[in-house]
Amino acid sequence: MLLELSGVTKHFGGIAAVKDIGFSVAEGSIVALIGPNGAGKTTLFNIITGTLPPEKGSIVIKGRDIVGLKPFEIASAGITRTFQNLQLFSNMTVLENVMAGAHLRSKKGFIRSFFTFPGNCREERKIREESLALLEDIGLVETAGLFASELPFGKQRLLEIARALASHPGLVLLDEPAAGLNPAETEILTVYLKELKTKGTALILIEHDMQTVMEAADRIVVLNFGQMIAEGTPAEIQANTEVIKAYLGEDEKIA
Amino acid sequence: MGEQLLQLLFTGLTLGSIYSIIALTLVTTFNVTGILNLAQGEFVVIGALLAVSLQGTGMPMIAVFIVSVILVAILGGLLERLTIYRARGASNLSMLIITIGLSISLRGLALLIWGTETYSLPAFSEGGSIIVGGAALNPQSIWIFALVAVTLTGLYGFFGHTFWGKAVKASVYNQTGARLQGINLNTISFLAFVAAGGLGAAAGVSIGPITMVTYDMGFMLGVKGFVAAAIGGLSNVGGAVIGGILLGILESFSSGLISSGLKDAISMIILLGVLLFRPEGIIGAIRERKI
Amino acid sequence: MKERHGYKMKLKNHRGFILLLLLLIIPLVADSNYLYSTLVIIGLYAIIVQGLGILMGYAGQISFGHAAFFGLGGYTAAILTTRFQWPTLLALLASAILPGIIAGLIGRQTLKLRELYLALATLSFGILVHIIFNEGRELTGGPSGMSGIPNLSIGSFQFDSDQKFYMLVWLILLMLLIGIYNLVHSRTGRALCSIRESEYAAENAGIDCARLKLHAFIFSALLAGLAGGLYAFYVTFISPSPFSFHTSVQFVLMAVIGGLGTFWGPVIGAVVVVALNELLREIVPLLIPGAGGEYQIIIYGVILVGLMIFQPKGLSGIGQYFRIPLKKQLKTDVKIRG
Amino acid sequence: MKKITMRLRSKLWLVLLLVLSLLISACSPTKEADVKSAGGNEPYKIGAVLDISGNSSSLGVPERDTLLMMVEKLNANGGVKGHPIDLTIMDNKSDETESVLAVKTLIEKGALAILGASSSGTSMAMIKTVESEKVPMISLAAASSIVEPTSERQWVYKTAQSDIVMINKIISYLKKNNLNKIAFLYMNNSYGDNGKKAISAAVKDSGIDIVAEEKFDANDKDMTPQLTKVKASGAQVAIVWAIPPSASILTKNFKDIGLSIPLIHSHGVGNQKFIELAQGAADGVILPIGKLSVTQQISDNDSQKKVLESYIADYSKKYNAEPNSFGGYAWDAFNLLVNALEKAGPDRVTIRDELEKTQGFVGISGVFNMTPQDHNGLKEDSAVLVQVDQGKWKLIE
Repeated sequence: MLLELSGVTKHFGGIAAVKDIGFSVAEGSIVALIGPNGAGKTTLFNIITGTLPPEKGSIVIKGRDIVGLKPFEIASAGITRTFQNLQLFSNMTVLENVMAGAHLRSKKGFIRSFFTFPGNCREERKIREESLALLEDIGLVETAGLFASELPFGKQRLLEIARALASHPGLVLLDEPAAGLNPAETEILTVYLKELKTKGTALILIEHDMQTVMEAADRIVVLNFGQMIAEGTPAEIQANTEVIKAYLGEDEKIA
Repeated sequence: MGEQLLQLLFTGLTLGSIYSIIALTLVTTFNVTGILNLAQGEFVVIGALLAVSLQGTGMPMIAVFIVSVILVAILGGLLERLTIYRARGASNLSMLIITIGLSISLRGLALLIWGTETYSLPAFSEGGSIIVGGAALNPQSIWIFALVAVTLTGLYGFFGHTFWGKAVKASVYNQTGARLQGINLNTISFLAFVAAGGLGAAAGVSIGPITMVTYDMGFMLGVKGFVAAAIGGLSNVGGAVIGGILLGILESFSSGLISSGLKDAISMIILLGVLLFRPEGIIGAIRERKI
Repeated sequence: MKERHGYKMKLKNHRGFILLLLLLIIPLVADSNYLYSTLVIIGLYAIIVQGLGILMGYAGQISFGHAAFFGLGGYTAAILTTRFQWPTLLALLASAILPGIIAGLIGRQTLKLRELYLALATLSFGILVHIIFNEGRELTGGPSGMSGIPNLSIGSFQFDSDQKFYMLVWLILLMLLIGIYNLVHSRTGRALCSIRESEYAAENAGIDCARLKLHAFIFSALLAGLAGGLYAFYVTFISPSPFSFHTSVQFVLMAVIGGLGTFWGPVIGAVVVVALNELLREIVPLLIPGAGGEYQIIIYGVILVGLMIFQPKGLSGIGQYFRIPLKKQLKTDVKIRG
Repeated sequence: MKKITMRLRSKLWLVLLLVLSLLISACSPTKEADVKSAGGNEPYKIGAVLDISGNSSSLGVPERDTLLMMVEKLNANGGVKGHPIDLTIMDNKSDETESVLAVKTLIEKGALAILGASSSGTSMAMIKTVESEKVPMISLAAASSIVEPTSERQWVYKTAQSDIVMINKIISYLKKNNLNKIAFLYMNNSYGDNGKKAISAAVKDSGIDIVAEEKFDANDKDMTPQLTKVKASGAQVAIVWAIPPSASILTKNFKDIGLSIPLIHSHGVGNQKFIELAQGAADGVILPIGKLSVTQQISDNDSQKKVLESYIADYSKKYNAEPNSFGGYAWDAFNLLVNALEKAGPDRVTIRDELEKTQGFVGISGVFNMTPQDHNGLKEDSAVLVQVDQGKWKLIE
């Protein structure tokens, strides 16, 4: 298993934001995290990436417990993410965003950065080419020279995904990647995610669009009020009465 | 020894009253506009210098006070329209720099009009200091505290009990919400600077009799007020007053009991301590624990 | 389409440097000590503001305490040479290293603070250090300062004239500019910018923000210290007054006027502020006889406010008004598309 | 990273830097032709660097006014042997770095000598330049370190009395009145610091003890804590080394907390402003001062009396105000220089030599007798002790 969560718990002011969450993600698989608003999905992302410390529980990636590590250490352990409210580097170009995302792909430190050793240039060229290729794949290469803030919203989302992928992580956490995308962009995204999977990158995906979820996910985890109420294949989840109840009770759209 | 400590306390209160009133005006603007107005000290100085000139014409002190408050309030509003309003939407840093620029220009203007001379202002009440338990208390500091109290009551009354006050308070947290309610944020910013000018001038006229007035003392006053406000938590009006009094007492006791050369060092160390360990300010911390 | 990235780091992008070199030769022909010393001061400020520019413009962390590092460098050089008879070159090195170490010690805690709080913390650090300069009489000479600092020398070569000092300072600045040019166009430069843009996202991209901010802080302190050391050797007298809070504000203003987050901004800021000062000092008395610094102060303040309102990105941002599509640019454009 | 195209920016850069460098070189004057070879009425250029704005502006402004008045008067009377004086005054904004730049400008412009600066720090910052460029400089500040050691200050002179002159005046007063436990309070800047150094040296082996030593900042608004300590220390007299407004605030606080020991100030409070700001609390204050403030009270036999009277008359006529001792320093510096210029002509080396030879020059601050070891040339007879009496200075010896 790539990632294993067990007993992850976090309270906010006495209320359980997430409670006793445990599931695992296999290498190269897609896990969808669904549940009504306020179910604790984004909180769980924040916990996995180290932004919030969990009170209890363990998070193990490739056999290594990452609880208590700082976000950047977790990133170098191979987990990156996107944000529901975009956190792009707005005043940097599209290409620079992706290249910054590839930070972990090269090693040059503060002092070495002052010099242009041949090794530095080679490294830089490699990163740039990889980043351009990534932009090509996700359909943004034509906008490489624009500031990130100049992109339309949908493309900004795609850019954030590209940035998260730039460090070649083993696992990417995507927080509502399809929100705000037009149908064409959603299509590109779905195809792209599947392609990623074949390359061996695992994904955890928060998504409200059930069609995308059912189509793309290998397994689905359902959260409600911080509790995990179901876990299984798309087919199992669609048949789960508790899930249907939770959704209908919340008057949520279900595909 | 007891007499000496009492004297130090009184001096601390005098200094504290000066810092409180400046911190109070800084925090009021900051709360409403989110701008830390580093030109606040200049409003204080210009208010005091205007009072010096007005007083020279033979006006009674009460009229001097009112006219100088009105004039600087107008100046505050004018400057807001000319600068802050035009730069609205700029980053916090830009706003900070703009207020620094304003402070530089105002200082130059004061130098141009009033020169480098030091002026004095008459105390509000006749007679020397009040002797309590062998220690002297400057009666002017009582007047300053009265001004602090009136301002504080006014602010609490406005923000806590009037529709507009509540609306302004809400708008700080939620700008869109405020706009939806028909509150014009630009007007609020304008009024905040009018108030900052007026309060600054009131502070200047009241502290003048103690501090004397020179064109260049605004920056240091501003910095002291800034420090006092930060000790109090930067966005808490009550905290600003307590921060100011604390800073005054701290300075007085450290120069009286430890070393006069190190008194500023001690207040800076306290400030660093507050920033690093209680960034919400001492008052914020106490209140939080209560909940 | 707008095109914004200097794609190939070839000679064409170094045009600014070539220009700078050419301009630096002009004063050698003019041979005026006044011009040299103005340029020395500009150079020293530019060194400091370069460092501050990395900290503020790239990493997005404000500091109102850099005059303290400037002063620490100056006093280190002064004390080591006059009281301990260190060789001047060694003392100059120490004058950069000591402020760097101090920045390292205070930075870790301080840089956790944000915006106004960081501004306040650095401000109080600056005031504290200024008090130490005043109170450490045994070592610093107190408010009267220290005189008798020797000339900087390498072996038997003495930097005893304005011209020699000018060449030294600008050589250092030039090397620094090349280094910083590399830095901002490197992985580290991007990482610094990403901290400024969003610390969350930067962390999640694997960037150790705390460490990198600390590095930028130490670097800027090193440069301020180096400039301080050079200042001490240049003036050969040092007292606490040039290292007060006002100087810290002045440095921030230079950085802002030049343009935050731009490569040439710090140099432009230092040139403009010092040159403006000198110009106003010459011109104002011609227009208003007997006028002292008061008009200069007002004009300076007004320019600052105006710049912030109409050109918040600083003077180096003015370039965008002149932006016209050039053939070369279009070519690069096509290259990206292809 | 806003990479607005580097190519375009470099163009702007070019324009900007070219304009600036042109402006700078336009301002930096080309070296003057040798003045000696010029015709009979060629003006003599001299420069002054004064603290006209900034912290020490209260010094620089009267100095500027005095110099402007002196030049006007001298040139109206035919200048120095027919050569008018061309005086350029520069404001260093009380800033040491600006002082260095200003003095370099003046030397570039061909100034034969430099007057200034007004305060110790700004003067000290100029010394390296005048020493290496070999230009005579007459400082208007008091610190003795400006002219000492004279072996390293060949080109530097000063007109203000050194602190030690004033301190000795005070010490003899203390001895006469059997006061031997003193409290010393000083401003925490170079003025106060120099006073502190001088008094510490002077009380050694004199049987006088400093029982309390306190300092305060120029910006301080209340000195009661320091005075409280003085009160507790059992001192018989308090000596204060400060300038207004802090000196005035201290004097007010002194009275407020009911201290009844004698209060001695320094010559730094020697202007009417001090008394005015202290609002009545200044009465009884004793201080050493140059004779200018008590011109009418000094004996008619005093060699300075005529000079003082004419300065006061000229100054009050032109500016409708009383001159103060700072203006006096400028008067002395200017006339010392003119004196040397008359003998030396436009040559920096000879001017320096003539300055050093100055003997029996009667000025505002005293009678100057320069020697190679003494570049100030003033002795204790240049100062008098005065007491404030109902808001007026009264000579007490």
